[in-house]
Amino acid sequence: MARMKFLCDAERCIECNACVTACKNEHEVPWGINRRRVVTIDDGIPGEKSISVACMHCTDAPCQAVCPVDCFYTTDDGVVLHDKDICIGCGYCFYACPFGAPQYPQEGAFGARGKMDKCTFCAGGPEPDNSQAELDKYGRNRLAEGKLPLCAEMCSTKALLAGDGDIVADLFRSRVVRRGGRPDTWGWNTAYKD
Amino acid sequence: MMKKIISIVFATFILSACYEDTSVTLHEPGVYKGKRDTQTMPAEEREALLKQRFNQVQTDR
Amino acid sequence: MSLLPTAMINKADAAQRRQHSYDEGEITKKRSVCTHCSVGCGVVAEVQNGVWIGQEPSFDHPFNLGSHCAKGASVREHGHGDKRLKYPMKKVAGEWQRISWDQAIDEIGDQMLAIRESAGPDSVYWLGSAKFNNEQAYLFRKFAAFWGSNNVDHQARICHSTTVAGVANTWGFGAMTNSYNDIHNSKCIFIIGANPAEAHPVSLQHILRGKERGGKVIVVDPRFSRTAAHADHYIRIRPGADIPFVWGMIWHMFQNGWEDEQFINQRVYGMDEIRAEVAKWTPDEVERVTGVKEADVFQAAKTMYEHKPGTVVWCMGITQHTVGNSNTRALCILQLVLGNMGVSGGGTNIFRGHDNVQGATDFGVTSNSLPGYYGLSQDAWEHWARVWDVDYNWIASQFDQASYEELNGSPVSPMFTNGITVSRWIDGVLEDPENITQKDILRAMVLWGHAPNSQTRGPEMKAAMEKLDLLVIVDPFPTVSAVMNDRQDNVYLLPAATQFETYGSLTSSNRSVQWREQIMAPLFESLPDHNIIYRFAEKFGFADQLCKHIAVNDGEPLIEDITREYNRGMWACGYTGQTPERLKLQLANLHTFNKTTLKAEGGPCDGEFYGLPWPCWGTAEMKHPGTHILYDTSIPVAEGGSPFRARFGVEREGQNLLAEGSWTAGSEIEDGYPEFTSDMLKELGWWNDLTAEEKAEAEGKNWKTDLSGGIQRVAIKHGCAPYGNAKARAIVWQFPDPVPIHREPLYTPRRDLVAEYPTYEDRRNFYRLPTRYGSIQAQDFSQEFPLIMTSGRLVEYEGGGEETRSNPWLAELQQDMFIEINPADANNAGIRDGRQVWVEGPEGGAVKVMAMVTPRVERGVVFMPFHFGGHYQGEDLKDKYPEGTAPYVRGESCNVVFTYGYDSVTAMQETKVSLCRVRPA
Amino acid sequence: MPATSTMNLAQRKKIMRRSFIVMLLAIILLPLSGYWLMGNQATDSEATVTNPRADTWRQVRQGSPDAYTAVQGRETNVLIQNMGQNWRQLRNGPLATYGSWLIFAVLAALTLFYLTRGQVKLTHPRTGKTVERWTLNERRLHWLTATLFIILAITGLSLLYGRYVLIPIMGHVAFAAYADVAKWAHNILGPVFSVALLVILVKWFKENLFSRVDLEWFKGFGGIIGDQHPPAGKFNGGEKLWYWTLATAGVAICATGFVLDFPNFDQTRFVIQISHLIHLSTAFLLIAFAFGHIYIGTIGTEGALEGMTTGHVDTAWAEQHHNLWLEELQAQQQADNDKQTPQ
Repeated sequence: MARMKFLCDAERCIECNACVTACKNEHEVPWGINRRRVVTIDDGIPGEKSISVACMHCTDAPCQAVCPVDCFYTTDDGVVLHDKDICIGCGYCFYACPFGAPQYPQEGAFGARGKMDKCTFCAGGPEPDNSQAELDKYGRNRLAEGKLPLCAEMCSTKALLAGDGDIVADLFRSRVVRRGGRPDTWGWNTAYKD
Repeated sequence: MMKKIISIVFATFILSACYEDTSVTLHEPGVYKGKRDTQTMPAEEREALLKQRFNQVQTDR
Repeated sequence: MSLLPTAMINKADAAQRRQHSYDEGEITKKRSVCTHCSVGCGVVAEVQNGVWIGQEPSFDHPFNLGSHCAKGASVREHGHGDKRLKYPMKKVAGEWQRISWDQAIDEIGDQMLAIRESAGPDSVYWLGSAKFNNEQAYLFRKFAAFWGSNNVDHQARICHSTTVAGVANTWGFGAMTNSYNDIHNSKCIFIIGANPAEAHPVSLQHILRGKERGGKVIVVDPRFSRTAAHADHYIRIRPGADIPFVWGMIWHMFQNGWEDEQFINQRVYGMDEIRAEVAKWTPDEVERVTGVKEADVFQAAKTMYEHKPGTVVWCMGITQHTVGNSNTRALCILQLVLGNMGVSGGGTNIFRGHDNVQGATDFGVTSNSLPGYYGLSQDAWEHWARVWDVDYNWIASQFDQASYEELNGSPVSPMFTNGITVSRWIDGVLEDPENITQKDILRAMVLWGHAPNSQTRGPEMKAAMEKLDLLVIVDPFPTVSAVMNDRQDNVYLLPAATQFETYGSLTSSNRSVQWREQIMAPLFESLPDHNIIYRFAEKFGFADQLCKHIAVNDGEPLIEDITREYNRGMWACGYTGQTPERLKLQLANLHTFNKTTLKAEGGPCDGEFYGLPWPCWGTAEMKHPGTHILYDTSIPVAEGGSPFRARFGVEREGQNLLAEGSWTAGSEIEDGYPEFTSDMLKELGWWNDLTAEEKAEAEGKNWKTDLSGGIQRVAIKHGCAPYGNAKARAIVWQFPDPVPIHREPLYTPRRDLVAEYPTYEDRRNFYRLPTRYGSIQAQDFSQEFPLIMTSGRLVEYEGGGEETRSNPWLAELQQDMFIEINPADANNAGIRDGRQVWVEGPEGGAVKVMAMVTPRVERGVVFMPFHFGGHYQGEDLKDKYPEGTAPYVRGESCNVVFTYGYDSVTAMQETKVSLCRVRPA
Repeated sequence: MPATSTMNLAQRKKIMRRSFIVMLLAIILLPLSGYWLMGNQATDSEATVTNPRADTWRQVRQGSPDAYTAVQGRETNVLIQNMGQNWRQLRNGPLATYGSWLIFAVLAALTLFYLTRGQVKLTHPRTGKTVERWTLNERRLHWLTATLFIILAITGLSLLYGRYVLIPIMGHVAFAAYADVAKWAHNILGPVFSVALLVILVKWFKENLFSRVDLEWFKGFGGIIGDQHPPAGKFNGGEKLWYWTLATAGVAICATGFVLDFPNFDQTRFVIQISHLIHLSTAFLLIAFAFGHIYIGTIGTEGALEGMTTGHVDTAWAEQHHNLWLEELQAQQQADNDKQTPQ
């Protein structure tokens, strides 16, 4: 069974933020919510590296573990999704997530956050695939159309890869061999157990 | 008497703010009880399709 | 306020969104090209019921393989257009009023005709745009010619005019010689004064591909940019010291015998003069002037020598200087020394800025040329009059009949003199009329697709805008032009459509011509630019002349007819083979092109290069494949080969200017030869290869003016390049500095170098205006303004930024105008990261911006992005925008602080070196 | 023993302050121990890695404060936040487990105590004469706080144990209703509780300063064990202990509650996570104490509840449990009477 994974090749990422806006474009994500972001470490000095990060769809997902109402589920493809009808906006998944993926439309007094929103690996939510309800709540379901997440598909330097973990790893390994170095499967130790 | 009535009305009013949705999901620990994510095509078929897509779009030229 | 959590998207919102809807209407796919930079990335739009509802990656596209940067990935926002200018507007007593198109054209036209009557046609400035497609650019230049003025220009003036001048004068054509894709084959990628990771992100896909195939990346920049982060070798340089650095590299090459002796002997003229100049740039002197250590310079030189072929990439960091033209020539010479020209993986890859700035330049939206670089000579006018099929005398009669300049001792009409440049239009308004070499100052200004905040001297521009009689802004957005001035009346805003709302061809940086399909109908009341041009032509009474051979449907000139018309005239740079049919066929067969060589393998376009990169010689029937790599002599001209152009005569001072012992594969003339004329064909005995019709047309003509294309066809048939086979020129004798020499910037902190490396003398008449150099440099500003100020791009925004700052998906990412300042300078000035500061320049401009304390810049250098606008000297101008059109993000324009300074050949503005001081606000 | 008895008030206060600080530090630092352990492990395993980029990734794991991102918002430049996993493990692990043990242990202890000791009866028959112990406003304040406390405890616990404990206890429907409502009730009533608690702490501050009398009261185990009735003022030693628990743990729970309840002040996730752990720890402490308080105030002591319901207590009860207070009251009355007699 395919196990969907993200991989950001730090040697190639140039912090162009295409992934960020592609996501906004595809899902009409409102201002203030960023399902994906690019982080640059050692900014402005030799050794600078940029990484695009979003929900990594972890194997033992911390969000899933701490959710008091069990609104998360994992699809056959290993994509971690959630049900906005069940979510109570408590914020616990945001505290637990190593990658800072969960987003909230507001951050108000009395813990008013609204329903959590996060990267869906372009796989929508529990509503019927490609239904209007799914589109409105979670954005487009590209996986159901046989397409991969748009952030990776539009990545300017093909740094961000998304797809079956095995073929992603294969492609990445071949790049590493060509460069002559060790692979840096960024975040995989944190996110994936298999 | 009036005070009691007012306070009950007031309390009801305040508590009504805690009310969110009429449809109630029954939770069980560790069990997802939301809507079933019915997928339009079988996982195997999608897997093949997505692999093909990956090879088409994400390879290094 | 409700305490209840609401679902992220409620139903009412969803209804307003122009998003995918699964149950209504068929979804069609349209192919377009991103409008943000020159890479030319393919865009696939999903359209449903006329609404742009989805954007898919264009995987088949040879340039981007579906990739985009932040800007490209967000172009669908154009389909929302929330902040667009929605209908024509007019400012009356300080208030914006909605008016109709008819009223707008009538009122503007009447005023212009009145100005024309009193002050002459040169008092109206037609400022065009690199955002036009080729057809619109061509029509715009033709329109300006019919109006009777050379006061027409566009952004190329302020981005790569020095490149065009410098490079074209070195070897023939002023354009990128290879392609982005060809960088895959580079073994060394030398990037100087460019930050493609942010300005051309998709190009990094090609650069990193080259790097992963073993290429070394060297980045030379004052700033540790995102590009520098991916370099094997990063060299920090003092802004404005590029020539010494390049000479320093070449010094090591000559010292170690690393030059390509054979290449220089066969194909380069004037290298001895270069040797003499380079000899002065010893490692010590280079370090003194540039601040770069000998080891770094040596390493860069050695890497380039050891890793051939290598390519040189440059952008605004090289061009936007008073010595911009010399900078570009120095880099050309670097490649000539190494023999890196005309080979795959080599060349000068000059990344241009706008999606169609190459095309708009080619089509002569410039004050010094007609379409196709024909210049402004009488021959050029006569050539185009023939192509247009209009009476040359009628065109001449449209111009001011008086003379204000002399050429070779005799007076010349303004028809033949360079117009005022866009970089200097403000001086055309503010300068004393006595000093301007035209009838009067500028009285009406048309800013057609131009961001004023991309130009220096903000306060003076504001004054100029206020002094004008009439200000017309034609743009999809109101732009900063609408708000930066305090005019109360007589400002018109005309809503233009974007390129996604029309169709036509465009030319990407690598000279590839691509065809765009129309994605959607123009939004609101906006009109495509060519419709607006036609409306003005109607008003001025020459619409029939303008579109004599162009069909007009409902006021819209037919794009394909315009393409066919320029195909008939653009012989000089080979725009004659790119017919709409060929371009559309390529568009339908993107997948057949090789992603590195750009050559179609099989399919209906077999053998053609993608986009038929100009020169695509002869008529379309000749099926020339286009020229992927310029000056590549290893393949026949008929397959895209070419030698250096014979443009400057055959000999000078007894030295042969033609190539010696070098020719393109299959050439029947196995040596250098001059450009082809009818006489030359006769001499060679090839005249009878022409058909009877061709003979009739070609008689007395040359390869540039023969409208039949016969001369080109026959030359190519015999394996020869129509433009001759010459040497590249290392010295350009008609330029102020024939050999590129270092000159300190006007505003330099290195007063110790001014005496040795002074700038030019002031000039009385340069593009119709007096121009100052030495008088500015004579003053010492460095005590009061100790920091070197430079500027550049951000990945999220483009140009003046109006459309990108109005795009919420992009605007959210860069919400504050900022200044990068080194921690040491910040600490000295008491500046904290994220706080507001005042940046003040020596000419009195000041901006209030956020400090970004970062090691990206070194001590003594500050950097600002130039995309912001909508604030002016600390004041938010939000209320001055027409209602609902203020961009999401507004900020100070760095060009309010940037100062005087213009290139000595093209009047390119100097934005890469000035001085400033920074203090906490 | 004499040393203790001669200890003055200032010294006691000092000791109390110190122990309070130690307690608070322990509460803050103990949860971090796991983090420290894990941090060490991480460093150990990375030491063997020869990846040239290892430094970069180590920096990522340790948090890179200078990292840049164009995405605006709190902590958007953090690539991996390490504390989340620790927070999850501490919350779902030790805190949830030991917390429940504590609650059950206290309940069991009280039951056992009731069964062996039984109710503390009045040693003297009721006199029928009553004195006012709590004014109407004091009672209102008490019951308001008590009600809020109970609601907050139940809603809070439901958020923690919803998945494990409360479903069997309360049934599916009731819990499901909580899941939707509990968070809001908890978040809105929390601040109200904080205000009520603050009023209580200010109002009864003076009466709750410890004195030498309390030492004896504690020595006599407050009369709960054995038949002696140690002396006590209006507040006996036990009540004062409850007061000071509220003044420390209670304040801590409110303070951390505010941190959690108002995430809109740019507090970092680390602060929120720590606050949450303190909130949980102190909640268990307070709940355990509250069980004791409720037991003593209701079935544990004959006649105690009427003070909080009617406001008046029998003088026999007062004599037995708060003799010094009664004496004071009587002296006061006497003084009032004396003032009136001359006229």
